[in-house]
Amino acid sequence: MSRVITYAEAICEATDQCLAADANVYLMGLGVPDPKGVFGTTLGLKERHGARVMDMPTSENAMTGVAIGAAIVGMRPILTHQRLDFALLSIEQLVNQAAKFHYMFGGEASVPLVVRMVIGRGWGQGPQHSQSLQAWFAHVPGLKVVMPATAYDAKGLLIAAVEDDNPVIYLEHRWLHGTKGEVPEEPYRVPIGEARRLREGEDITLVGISYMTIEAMRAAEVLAGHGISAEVIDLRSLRPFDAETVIASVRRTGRLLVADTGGVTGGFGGEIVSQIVERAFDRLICPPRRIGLPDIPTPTSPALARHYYPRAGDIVTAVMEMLDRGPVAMPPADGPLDVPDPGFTGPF
Amino acid sequence: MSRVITYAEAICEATDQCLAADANVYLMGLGVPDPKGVFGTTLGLKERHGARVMDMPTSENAMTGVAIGAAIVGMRPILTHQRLDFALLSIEQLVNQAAKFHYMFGGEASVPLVVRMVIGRGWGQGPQHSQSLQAWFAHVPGLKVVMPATAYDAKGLLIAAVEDDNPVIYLEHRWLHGTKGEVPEEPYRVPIGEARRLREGEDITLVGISYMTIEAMRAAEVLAGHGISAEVIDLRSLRPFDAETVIASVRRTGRLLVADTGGVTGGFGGEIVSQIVERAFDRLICPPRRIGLPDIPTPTSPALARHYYPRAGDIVTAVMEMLDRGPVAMPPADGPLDVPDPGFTGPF
Amino acid sequence: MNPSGVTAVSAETALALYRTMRRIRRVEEAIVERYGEQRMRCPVHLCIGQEAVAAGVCQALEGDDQIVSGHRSHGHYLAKGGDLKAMMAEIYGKASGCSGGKGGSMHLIDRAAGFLGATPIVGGTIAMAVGVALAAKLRGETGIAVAFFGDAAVETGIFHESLNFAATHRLAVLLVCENNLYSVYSPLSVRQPEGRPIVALARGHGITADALDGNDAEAVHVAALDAVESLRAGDGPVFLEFATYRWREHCGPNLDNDIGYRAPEEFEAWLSRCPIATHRARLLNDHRVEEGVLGDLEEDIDKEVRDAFTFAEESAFPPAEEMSTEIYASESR
Amino acid sequence: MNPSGVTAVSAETALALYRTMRRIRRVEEAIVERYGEQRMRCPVHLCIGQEAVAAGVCQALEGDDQIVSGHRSHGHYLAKGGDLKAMMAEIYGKASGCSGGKGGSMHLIDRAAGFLGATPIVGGTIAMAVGVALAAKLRGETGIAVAFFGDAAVETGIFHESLNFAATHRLAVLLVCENNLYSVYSPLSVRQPEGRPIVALARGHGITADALDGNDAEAVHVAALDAVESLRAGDGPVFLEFATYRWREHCGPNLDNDIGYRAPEEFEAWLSRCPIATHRARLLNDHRVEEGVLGDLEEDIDKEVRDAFTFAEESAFPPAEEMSTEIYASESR
Ligand SMILES: Cc1ncc(C[n+]2csc(CCOP(=O)(O)OP(=O)(O)O)c2C)c(N)n1
Ligand SMILES: Cc1ncc(C[n+]2csc(CCOP(=O)(O)OP(=O)(O)O)c2C)c(N)n1
Ligand SMILES: [Mg+2]
Ligand SMILES: [Mg+2]
Repeated sequence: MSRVITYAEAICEATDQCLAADANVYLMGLGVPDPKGVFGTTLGLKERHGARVMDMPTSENAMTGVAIGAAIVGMRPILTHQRLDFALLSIEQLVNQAAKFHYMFGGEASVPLVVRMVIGRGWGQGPQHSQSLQAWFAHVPGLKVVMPATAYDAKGLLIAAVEDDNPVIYLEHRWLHGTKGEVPEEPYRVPIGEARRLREGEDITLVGISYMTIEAMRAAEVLAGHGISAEVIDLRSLRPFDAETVIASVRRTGRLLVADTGGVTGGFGGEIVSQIVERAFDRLICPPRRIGLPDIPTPTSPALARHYYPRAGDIVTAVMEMLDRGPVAMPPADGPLDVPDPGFTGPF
Repeated sequence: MSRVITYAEAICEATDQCLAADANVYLMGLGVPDPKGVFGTTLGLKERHGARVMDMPTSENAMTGVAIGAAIVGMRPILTHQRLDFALLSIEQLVNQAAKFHYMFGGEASVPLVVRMVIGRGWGQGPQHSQSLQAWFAHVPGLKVVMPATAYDAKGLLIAAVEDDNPVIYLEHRWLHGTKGEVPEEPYRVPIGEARRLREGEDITLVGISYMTIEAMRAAEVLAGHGISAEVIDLRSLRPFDAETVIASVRRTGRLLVADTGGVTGGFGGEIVSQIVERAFDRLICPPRRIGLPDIPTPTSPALARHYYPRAGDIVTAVMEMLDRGPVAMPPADGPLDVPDPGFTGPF
Repeated sequence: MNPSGVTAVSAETALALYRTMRRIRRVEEAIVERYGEQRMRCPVHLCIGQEAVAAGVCQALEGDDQIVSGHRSHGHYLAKGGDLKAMMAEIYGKASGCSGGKGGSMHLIDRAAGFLGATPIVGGTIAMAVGVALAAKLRGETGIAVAFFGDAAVETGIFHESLNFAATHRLAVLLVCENNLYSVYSPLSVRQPEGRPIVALARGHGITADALDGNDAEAVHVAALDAVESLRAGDGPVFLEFATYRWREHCGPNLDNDIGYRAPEEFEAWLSRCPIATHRARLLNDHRVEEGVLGDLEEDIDKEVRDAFTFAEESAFPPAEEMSTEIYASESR
Repeated sequence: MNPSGVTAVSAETALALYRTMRRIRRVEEAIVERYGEQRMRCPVHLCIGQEAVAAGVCQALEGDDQIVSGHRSHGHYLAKGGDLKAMMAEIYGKASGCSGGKGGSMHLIDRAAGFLGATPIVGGTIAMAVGVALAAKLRGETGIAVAFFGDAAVETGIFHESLNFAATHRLAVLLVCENNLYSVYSPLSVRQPEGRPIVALARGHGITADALDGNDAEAVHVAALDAVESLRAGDGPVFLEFATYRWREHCGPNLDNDIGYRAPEEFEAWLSRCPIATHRARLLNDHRVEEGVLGDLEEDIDKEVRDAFTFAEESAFPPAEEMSTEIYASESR
């Protein structure tokens, strides 16, 4: 049975079902049992699952080590971070330890661990509450990295991540928590490593990462009005990354644009572009493009942040250039640019 | 006056001169004043500069914060890590704080900080003593990233880094410490952000990063024997990165191969390839290639490590393919593959 | 000056403490009143209820002493003499803000006032204060460094690493922990061992440490004076834990007792121990300050705060080009 | 069994302690003898001189207790019952190694023996032991978790974060610090405050803690027995600091007194307090064990060690394909 629920509710439901299905699953994170429940993603879980739903001290590094230790002996921890920026304190444990445990012990141990990290945006989140460093995790063998863009995938990928025997970094963009979608009630899995085509098209392939998939869909709509048929692929997983689906699409369309929530320079877009160039060079009509953040820390003032984040309009403009078409007018964005939806009034 | 000295000696001399030139410079790191002097790069400095040359507790994160605090008030700290892998504990301070301090305070503060990190290799360094994560730092606006490959650049880039008003990540490959080169005695600067052409060529551009520049030079020699003229560019800086020099070269040669000490997937090679494709698409004769580490943690056994690291032969093979030429026999590597030179007998 | 003998500081000092606290309070109340207008578009962490710590400690500092803080920094910034207009403009995201609008409430700075910066990663600035103290030691300078942080910060590794280093080198750093019992909505009980006072952690590191009432501005101030004296004497770092309480929600302008993470009785008990009201009463009763003097001072503050908001509101937003400046400091010296 | 009353343990236990220590020593001496052949091509951190801690603690553990360690882990691995042949093969980089050759000396594991793994990032495994204890608590299991680490590990943030969490949840984790005075070549004095014993750090966290002679196997064992009893009773974590000394260089097979970071007198004094020699004397004198018994036992050990080296040397290297296996665990359950 499917209903329309929010992305945050989908995460909560997936967690609930994982906790119910397997006594080895536990959930830990700052504020997990508190009245706000990590943007609503953990509400009610403490009441239903007791000791396996825990708050924690502000000790991101050790708590990651604790989760690894528990995972080694068969628990399946889910660790949440209200911002990716805070999780940077735990990089040593994630990258030196969790990612390599299985390999460096010759397969004798594994770390079935899910680490949720929220990528902040808007309302003055600024330099230390908004980083989108998926490129880092995608660079590390031994980790898996998923970035669901829809409520459906939020649930399906979380269940798949919890059931995976490896450390999975699960990145959720703050502007997706309130978005809604059809989500089946029963547990289901979205396979890690599979991209999804959200829209078919002929002229260009738009690859969206996380929230930028939403902007890519908006752009495709606008482009359709100008007679341009854009295919939209929601990447969903960065490691492993579904090169085949992207390549098959680009071989048909001859054009590629990657829209990423992270920085362009050294970002994951470069990996996608490189693999496409390596494997579909002969089919490329024009050089692929990458859209993402400029080489600048996140400014806090809304007057600056509005210029910082690329939007559908930037995708449209880039596509028009790639197709040698003149510039088109985008409908002006309505309302403030630093909130996910009009209902959001701050402060976090 | 120039002499032939080692890369390690060049680092030591640069540090010595910086300490002598500016009372605000100080050097801190595990074992800095000890008898081994961080692979010989800090020998004698304690004796000459006293209190400004310090050991430290195994507290990589706080010591980075301490360096930032000192830097804000005008000191110019040099912090050393005997392995990049240990410095992962300080990512939060480096990336959230040091990289963003100048920007997020509207230019009111700056962090003139140099962080040296050694990239290990060979003699069973294994999964936690050999990571080459330059791609991470190169992804972060506010940081600068340099990777000298020669003794000359080791000195010149270190002095430039110490004199720079920004946080500079200075990455030194363990297999370079013992290499020798002409180094002027007097202080000099190698500008951060400038690549260097080490060898001119017509048929292909080989971009080397750090130690892989040495392998690229070896490959170019072998290729010359087969009538192939390879241009070799030592990238030297990753952020900012000298796209112009690389593009100018590739526009001439029509072919690009990047040889990196880090992992290929999500690595910095993807950035170089993407920029070349974006800006020299029309001049590319064949798709660019990237050579680097496979998607695997570093194995410890020499029997596995020998297959793990790409060498000149792999570059040659790739180039032959790119030029549609048959495979060539490489002279077999002589001696063990897990030591930088025959003089190295372990254990570190 | 201190006729009754009951209070520990002079009337002048007591008045200065009052001024500082009342000013912080008024600024934050004005934020509360106007946050709903949605023109302060950044997270704000108000310190209403905790003003005595900022006031009492900063009053003990000299011009060359420097401080750092975390997410809840308005009080520290103001108490140290940070520019109010620049702070309000920063919160409004304006070019005239202390960080040019790039930082917002969580990234205040006023170098001239010795406020070296605040950043909101819990524990993240503690090591920086230690670094400032190290610099002073290497240079033979006399200023001391101060870090303000909350009870959650003592759970971070960097806190301990910093204390160990500061103790090893006997650095002149004052570590000020404002223990307001909560980290966001999480009580101490789910984060720290029962029966282990925070101050014990500092003592474990061999650091001189004390735990005091953080709602008594004079007590805070006297403890800070002692600490500063010991720091200037080169006796190594000092740690002070102050018990206090945040009245409003963790982040934002509202009261949040409705959401149920803290008991109404607890809240009421702390309200009744308002650091400003009790200190005001003491000024009148013990220090014999005239009501009129306080009234004038309060009016001055109210006016200054109104002016600062007007300044902030009327200031221009940074132009788009500003986004791309100040990413790197001057390319070389 | 303990006729003289002087010793704290039974002759049987004392003999077992001797066997464990002597075995560790012999294994490492053999590494010393043969490291120069350059067939053990990985860093090795020998624990010669420190054997009593590993032996005394592990002797107090049961089958379902589990331990983790750091870079200097050979002794802990062997004392906990780790497979010697698999360890030597691992150091030789062979497919028959306990980690298939992928880990080397710094990454030992023997799940069957309750040795959950060692990794060489200082402090990095302490939190894992706490996690193992958390898992036991959540599952209602009785086994305890043990972390072995050195005196530098107490300088790491993760050490303190781990202790705070373990104390908060009263987890059954035993924290064993082997204080051998040095971190690589750096003495305690440049890393930690003078006059602050390491054990004070644990006490600061409200954790039961004691500091003992780490070269007296019986004393170590008795302390560990007490700790284990308290842990099994649910009384929360226990911290034990053991004073001991590493004889050989930090990393590698050699003596390194020539490089001058430690005083010859210090070295000599510790040599004279060899945990094995003193314990052997005690076996003979106090426990009245016959010299012949010890001789037989020593011969057994020597043979076992020879065999293990032969096994390691004769084992095959992993084939090239092995490099690309075990990057990820089974794709799903
Ligand atoms: C490293 C890190 N983890 C988590 C957070 C989220 N966070 C913001 S404020 C806060 C609570 C801090 O509590 P405390 O230190 O007691 O200060 P208070 O808010 O009570 O003044 C947390 C957990 C953060 N900013 N940094
Ligand atoms: C986080 C980290 N920093 C630095 C190192 C380098 N290192 C390896 S062993 C060691 C010394 C550890 O000393 P201690 O904990 O006292 O153990 P011991 O070697 O004396 O047994 C250091 C600093 C490391 N492995 N990890
Ligand atoms: Mg608090
Ligand atoms: Mg030691």
